Amino acid sequence: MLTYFFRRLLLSIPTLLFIALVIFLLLDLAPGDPTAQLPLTIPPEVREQIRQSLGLGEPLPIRFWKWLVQFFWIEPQVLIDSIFNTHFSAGDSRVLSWQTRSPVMDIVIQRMPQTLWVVGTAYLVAIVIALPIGIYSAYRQYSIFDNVGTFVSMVGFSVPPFFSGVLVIVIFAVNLGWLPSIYDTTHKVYDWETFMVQLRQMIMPVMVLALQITAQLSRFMRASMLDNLNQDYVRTARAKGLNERVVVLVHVLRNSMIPVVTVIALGVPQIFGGAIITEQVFKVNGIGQLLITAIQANDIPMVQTLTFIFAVLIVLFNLIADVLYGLLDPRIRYD
Amino acid sequence: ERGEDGQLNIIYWQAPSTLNPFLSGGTKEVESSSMIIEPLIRFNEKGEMVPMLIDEIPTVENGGVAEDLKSITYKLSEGVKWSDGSDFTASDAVFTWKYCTHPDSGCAQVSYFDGVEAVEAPDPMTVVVKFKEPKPFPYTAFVGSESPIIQEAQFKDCLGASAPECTDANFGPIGTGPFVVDEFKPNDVITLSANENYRDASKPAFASITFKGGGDAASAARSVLETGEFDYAWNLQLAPEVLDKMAAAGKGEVVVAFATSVERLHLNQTNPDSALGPDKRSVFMNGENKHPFLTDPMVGKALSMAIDRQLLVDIGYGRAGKVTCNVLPGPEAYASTANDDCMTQDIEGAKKLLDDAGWVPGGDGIRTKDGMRLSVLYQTSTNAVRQDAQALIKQWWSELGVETELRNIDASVFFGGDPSSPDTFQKFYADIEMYTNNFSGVDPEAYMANWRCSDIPTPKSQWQGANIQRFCDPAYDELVTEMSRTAELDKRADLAKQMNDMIMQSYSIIPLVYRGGQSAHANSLGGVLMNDWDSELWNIADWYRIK
Amino acid sequence: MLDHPIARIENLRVEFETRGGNVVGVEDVSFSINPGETVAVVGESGSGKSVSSLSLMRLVEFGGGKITGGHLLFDRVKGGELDIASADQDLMRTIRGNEIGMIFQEPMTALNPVFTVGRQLTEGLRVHKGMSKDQAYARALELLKQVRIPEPERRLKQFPHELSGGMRQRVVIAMALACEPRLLIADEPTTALDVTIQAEILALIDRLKRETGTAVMFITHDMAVVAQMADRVVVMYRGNKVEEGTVQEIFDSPKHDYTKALLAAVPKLGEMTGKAYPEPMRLLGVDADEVKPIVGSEDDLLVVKHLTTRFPVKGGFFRRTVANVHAVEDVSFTIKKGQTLSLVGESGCGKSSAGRSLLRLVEPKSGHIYLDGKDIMALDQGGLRKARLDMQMVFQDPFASLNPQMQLADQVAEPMWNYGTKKGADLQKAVERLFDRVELPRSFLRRFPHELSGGQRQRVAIARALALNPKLIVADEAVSALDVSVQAQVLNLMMELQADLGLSFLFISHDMAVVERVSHHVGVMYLGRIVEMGSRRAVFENPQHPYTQALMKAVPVADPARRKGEHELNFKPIPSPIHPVDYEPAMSEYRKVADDHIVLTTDSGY
Amino acid sequence: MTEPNSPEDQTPATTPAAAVLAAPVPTAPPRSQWADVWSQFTHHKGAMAGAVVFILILAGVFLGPLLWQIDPSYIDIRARNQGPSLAHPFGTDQLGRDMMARMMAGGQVSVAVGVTAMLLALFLGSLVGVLAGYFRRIDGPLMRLTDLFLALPLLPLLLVMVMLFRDMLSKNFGPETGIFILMVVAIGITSWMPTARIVRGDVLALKEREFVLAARSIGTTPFKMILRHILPNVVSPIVVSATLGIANAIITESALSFLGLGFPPDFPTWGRLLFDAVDYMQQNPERVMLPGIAISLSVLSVNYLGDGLRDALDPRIRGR
Ligand SMILES: Nc1ncnc2c1ncn2[C@@H]1O[C@H](COP(=O)(O)OP(=O)(O)OP(=O)(O)O)[C@@H](O)[C@H]1O
Ligand SMILES: Nc1ncnc2c1ncn2[C@@H]1O[C@H](COP(=O)(O)OP(=O)(O)OP(=O)(O)O)[C@@H](O)[C@H]1O
Ligand SMILES: [Mg+2]
Ligand SMILES: [Mg+2]
Repeated sequence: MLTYFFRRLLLSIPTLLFIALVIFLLLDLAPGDPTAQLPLTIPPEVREQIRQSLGLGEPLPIRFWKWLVQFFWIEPQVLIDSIFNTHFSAGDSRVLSWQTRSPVMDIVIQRMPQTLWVVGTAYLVAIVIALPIGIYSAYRQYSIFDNVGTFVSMVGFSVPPFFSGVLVIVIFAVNLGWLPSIYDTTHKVYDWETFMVQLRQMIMPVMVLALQITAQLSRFMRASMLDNLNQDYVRTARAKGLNERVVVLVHVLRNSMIPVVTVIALGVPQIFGGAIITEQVFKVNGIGQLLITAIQANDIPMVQTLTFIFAVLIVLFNLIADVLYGLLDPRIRYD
Repeated sequence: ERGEDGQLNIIYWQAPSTLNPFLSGGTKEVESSSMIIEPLIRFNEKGEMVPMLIDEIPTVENGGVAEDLKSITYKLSEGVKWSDGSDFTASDAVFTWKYCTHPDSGCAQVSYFDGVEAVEAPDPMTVVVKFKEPKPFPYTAFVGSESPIIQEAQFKDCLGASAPECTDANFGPIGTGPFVVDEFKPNDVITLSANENYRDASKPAFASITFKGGGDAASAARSVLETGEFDYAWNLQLAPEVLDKMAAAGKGEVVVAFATSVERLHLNQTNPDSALGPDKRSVFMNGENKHPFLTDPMVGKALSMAIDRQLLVDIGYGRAGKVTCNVLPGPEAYASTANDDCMTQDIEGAKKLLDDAGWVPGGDGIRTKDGMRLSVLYQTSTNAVRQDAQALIKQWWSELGVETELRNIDASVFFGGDPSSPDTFQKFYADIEMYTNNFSGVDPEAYMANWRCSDIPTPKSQWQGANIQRFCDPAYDELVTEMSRTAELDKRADLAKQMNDMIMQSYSIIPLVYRGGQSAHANSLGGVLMNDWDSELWNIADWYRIK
Repeated sequence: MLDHPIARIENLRVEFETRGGNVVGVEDVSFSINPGETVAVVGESGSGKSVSSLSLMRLVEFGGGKITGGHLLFDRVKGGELDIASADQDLMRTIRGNEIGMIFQEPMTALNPVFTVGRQLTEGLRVHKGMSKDQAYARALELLKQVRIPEPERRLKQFPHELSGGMRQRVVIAMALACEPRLLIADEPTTALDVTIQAEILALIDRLKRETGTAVMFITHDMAVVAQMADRVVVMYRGNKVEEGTVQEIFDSPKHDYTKALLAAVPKLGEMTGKAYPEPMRLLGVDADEVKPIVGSEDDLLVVKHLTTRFPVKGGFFRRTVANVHAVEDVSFTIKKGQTLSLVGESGCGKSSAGRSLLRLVEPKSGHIYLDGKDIMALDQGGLRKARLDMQMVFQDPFASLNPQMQLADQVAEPMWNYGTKKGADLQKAVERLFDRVELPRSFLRRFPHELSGGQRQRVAIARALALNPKLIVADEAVSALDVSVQAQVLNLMMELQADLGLSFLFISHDMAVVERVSHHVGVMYLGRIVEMGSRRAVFENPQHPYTQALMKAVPVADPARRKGEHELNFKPIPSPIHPVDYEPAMSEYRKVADDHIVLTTDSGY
Repeated sequence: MTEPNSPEDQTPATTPAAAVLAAPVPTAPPRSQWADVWSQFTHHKGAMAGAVVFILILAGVFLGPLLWQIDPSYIDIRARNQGPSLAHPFGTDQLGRDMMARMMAGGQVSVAVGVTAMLLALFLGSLVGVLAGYFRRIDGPLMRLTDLFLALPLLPLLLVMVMLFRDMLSKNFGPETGIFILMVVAIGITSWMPTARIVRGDVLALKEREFVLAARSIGTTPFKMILRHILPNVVSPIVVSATLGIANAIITESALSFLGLGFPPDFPTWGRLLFDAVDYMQQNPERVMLPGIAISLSVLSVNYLGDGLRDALDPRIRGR
């Protein structure tokens, strides 16, 4: 198992390097210009100077190499420095955002909490809701519950967040005035009251996001349960005289969870990736919003770093999902 | 009393990415930093100069500006302190000049130091700006919120290439303004609190500010006008009826201010035919390679007459727009009235004009002359209001017998200066393009100089140059030179009007809408003086809560 | 023996609701089971055996079935008789696994893959007997010992996939016996197992029955197993009971036509004793006046020398080959024109690999294959494709070996398309004639495989193999998945084709009785090697190698008079065929017993 | 033994076996698996409802303009921002364009993008899936390619494609078709990966089935093998991906429009109409609701369709 893990880890390095290169080339090919957002009153010579100061004058391979060094060599040092108070990275230049001229990683770290709060909570809420729905729908296939559950999850699937998000804002924030329409990222929770404030501002984005995730997960859970409910071992368990609850919730569920857990693991990068549209709609300035503003501003180092981090997470969680699969299913052995 | 009004909430739906306006020249960065760092002179809501860190505005009359127009001397006010408590001195201004003009810094505001030979501090309270050439309008360096002064002590290690590395300073500049930064989250939120060392002990009235970014104009407007979560929302480019409806909730009011922005059409004076190849397409070649019909002022005039500008305003801009027939609409003294007959739409007149000029409708209703069809490619950046305007104008022109193909290009490409992209506005691979331009400050000299022959973008100049429509008239160039030598304001105004009219009558530019800034504030917020000449937050020190 | 039956099934009727209307799974079945008695329920696939047994457990409902008529009277320990057909599920739960135990057909899937054996064994005990965890584990250990699993302590901690099929089936049996049920239902408990393991399991059930006095309802379609196990026999046919009686009665004087036909179709080991050549079976109702032996010719068609096939096992950090599966190891044989060579042996001994190696469907590592003098091993891909014109295969699973999405005519025509041997109307005719040849109605031409029964599908597969007019057909377990009666028909068809067309067969099977019926020559394989080979008569009547002898002993005989006891069984677990890369096995050396009878003298691993 | 005759020259030698043992001969006319699938499908209420709704939407969008002949781009400036009325059943937009006509025009684009992008994604996914599953040698590289695409950000990719190809496309196909092709290609090539993975998995499993081995032994070439044996047997996951793909593409297109990266504002699609209407949510709620509901309803109906197909195509479920 460990060998398998490390072998996959090692194999993913060239993949990731290649991904980094492709993203880099893509972004470089992309039209647009970091100075496009500046007012037209700034004259072209100045724009050219700004471009030079951003390092755009250098040839492509050098820029890529620089980025690689900064990302893989300097940033980890900065991390170590900040943890152990050492000074490895002193004087080295880090990956700087073109928009803010500050280290990209600092901003990413700054954005993490709200994204994790909102998207992470939505994910947890979705899991908590979706699994029981999926289990019961499968157990009572084609019952009213199943049909209603299917319908609701299909609707959740079908309503794009930019529609449902705006809709709930108009209903709950504007017309009813119950909930804030704008998420306050500076809010800090230290007592019950502030917690309630946090809760109130999280309700809508979490609701909108969770609806979508719930829809997907419960479909998955249901399908997986259905697969297993027809297996022979279920009949064996029943023949032993086990309680129906034990049969379903122990024997069937344990097997059905294997693929579902991996699906959940595969979804985790999304949490870190943020939810571009939902964040936009509710002004939760998290990672998703960071990416979209960076794209709009042609902030290539930011986009490059963010997309690459997503790529790393995706590759990593793919691996984790595989390992989880192996851990959960004793039949699978990686060696 | 300072701080007595508590908390102020401002929403800028495009969030500032830094608080150092020299590193990012965007409006949002300039405006947010204007609460913290200040120039010597600001413009008020009427476009008049207001002394900030000086007591009196230097002029030739009071001796502040040298007779030869080659230097200007500012006397700093007594007792101005940085927010860290240290004294504000002339050497800070000198340092600011060095900081921004350092060749490696990529300073976005370096054009404010154009023609500046040196900035000197003969004593701690005196700043002298020396020009290489006589400068009839010397109020550029340290004037307006785009040219503020930063603290030498804080930025002294941040010169040149190391400027971006001073993140702490860029995100929390020490200033002389009414507020200081507590926390800055780029592209997200800024929290500020009242500057303890602000020169006016009774200001600001607010103890703290949350300056939120993100979302879109509609939700920003909603948060002020409907839900009342915020006190002030910036740049509400929304359809007028949407904004009216929100304002009807009665929680706040919409304010507008005008300066120099004009939404206009540029009519390509060179031939953009794609068959020509990169060396000739849209390239000005001294009168060769002319556009087949747009160089004919009659065609341009007809196109202009067919447009109902008021409707464009009503649909796309509402209060934030006015009909204009000038490319130079303000300050008032500079605005010409010679072209005002464009204000009303006259399709019949336009048809007649074209008939007279020999453009006759063909079988498909499109006018032709000498086998040439009046068919144009009309491009602009991608933006809902612009596409609406495009659709309307297309319909009017089709009534005229002009065939119009519409195209819109992503703003970051259209306004981005990538010389390899075929879609930039400078390359102008189209017949007509539409966008807004303006100039900062109140002096139009540099702006009017844009339409010199030498400013035409060409492949040789990497397509740089502001004479987008490729207008070229030696007589115009002479006027430009004359203005650069004229100091008297009335004369300057006359020259500017002349130049404006020349361009208008060439119909190489068709102005459409005089655009203003549009913001909203809560009814409980007092002291807001909407200003488009400077930062909207220029007088935030005077804002207060209405009780 | 008490004469009060433990369970009585009266006029049971079970229906399934399906889209196409109600399907009757069991129409009308009545029989009873007495304490300490083994009642065998026999019948073809789909005759309702499983449905009857599941009804007794009231498990049919979970499969969508419904008991729509009749009674299932069960004599409880306390509380007298209970009609299971109308009991509620809560009550049933106290009976299932406690008073009635059940063993299922598929040991591979009957156990939950994610729980340890120990956990699954103790579950029932804790529910029904209220034992603590430790007590239950102690009892589980005892049970495993009772079913004679080696190293029972270790097994408790293992997962099902870590056990072999035979061991798994033992676990299932232990599970069924855990609460000492009064009735044990065994639904085809040995069908999926090798003969040797089957023999052990059968002996085990028999012993347990004798030791505990449990009544057993034994479901099977294998008459030989019935003969070994049953006291009484119930014969089912399409949802009905057609006959009931003691074993002797059924085997000696079957009354119902179906029973007679069934018995006639069962090949019995030893039937061919004394005959030199194979001959078709005498099937009931088929008016075959004379069965002609199939002689074949003495010319060599296929000569195989020192064939070795290995599969690499990848592992380690760089996924290099760390070991090899020695699937076929130094195998040599010859097949004569118009004759059949059979390969027999237990699962995993390399029979299929050998068959596939001949066509180079798996690439042999070394050796020589000459087909009609042509060196197959020396051919390139193009040549190989041509050579396959002369060699075809028929596979074990008729459900898997036909493309479910293609019409039968197309599947039979496909080889002719591929080689362009026939075109247009000719092709059409050829396909029709092939259908006639394998006795399929022409109305089947446009049908799809799922509309056919297993036997019919196997005929299609044979027709496809015949399409190219090959000289050799490799029949890999071609009849193993079929019901006895169907199996007999297909076997006869194959023999008939051989007689008519002079085909040669490489017949791969693990069923000794079938092999005895069809072969001219027999090779017994063990661990990749042929341990004994010779004419069928020589090998069957005079087995020399200890493995062959053990194999012969394990085969149940469809004759209640010749039951075997547990003491006769003595099998060693099969060693692993996986060896490190540098392992070089010794060459096989044979001793000549008779003219065409050789026995391996070097180490076979047995 | 005499020289063997050709097998098909022989007539059956014996009469069929005993009547009792004869396997039941199917009497119903031959049915392909697809006939079964169809009949199962028609029994799935949700799927049928989905199909009906989707067909209605298609009809409304593609045939509706024949009945409702207002030009979607005709500006009637006096009739701005009107609510539903007889003249404009869905109201008008801020320029007085008829919303009903725009909904139809927008629907045509959205559905067309959905279907074509799905077809492209399906083609790519199936191609990569089948090749990776069938040819072991290219499995690794192709799966890495799939990972690569999974990890690629859609938005920058889209921008690049716009720049690189728009001029060429609009020259060859006209500006509207050009951007259409671009969107379709962009959505298509960023959404084929799940299909590829599923198909690959199924192909790997299929390869182990005996009929593939059988086909090999009767000389079927790899190309024919894929065409005749592999593809028809992976059709069911492909069909299911197809329905999900349509839904996914419609949503992606509207999301891109919502982020301002999709079709330009003068080109009505449902996503675009929705995006433009969000600002008018309170004044003219129908302007938001209509495209929103149209998107949701199409996606919903297609999803139900897919659900029904999945059930119909799954032989284990089909029996019931
Ligand atoms: N879940 C079900 N749904 C519909 N029909 C069923 C179901 N289970 C069994 N049947 C039908 O009931 C009949 C009896 O099936 P059963 O499983 O009892 O046969 P069997 O004798 O056990 O066969 P085998 O030897 O193959 O196990 C068959 O015709 C079968 O089609
Ligand atoms: N493709 C393969 N890769 C690796 N090992 C294989 C492969 N095919 C077969 N083997 C191994 O080779 C050995 C012989 O297998 P083979 O299928 O030939 O046995 P068999 O006698 O046909 O068994 P059965 O009666 O179960 O069909 C077994 O140990 C098997 O696990
Ligand atoms: Mg059965
Ligand atoms: Mg085999």
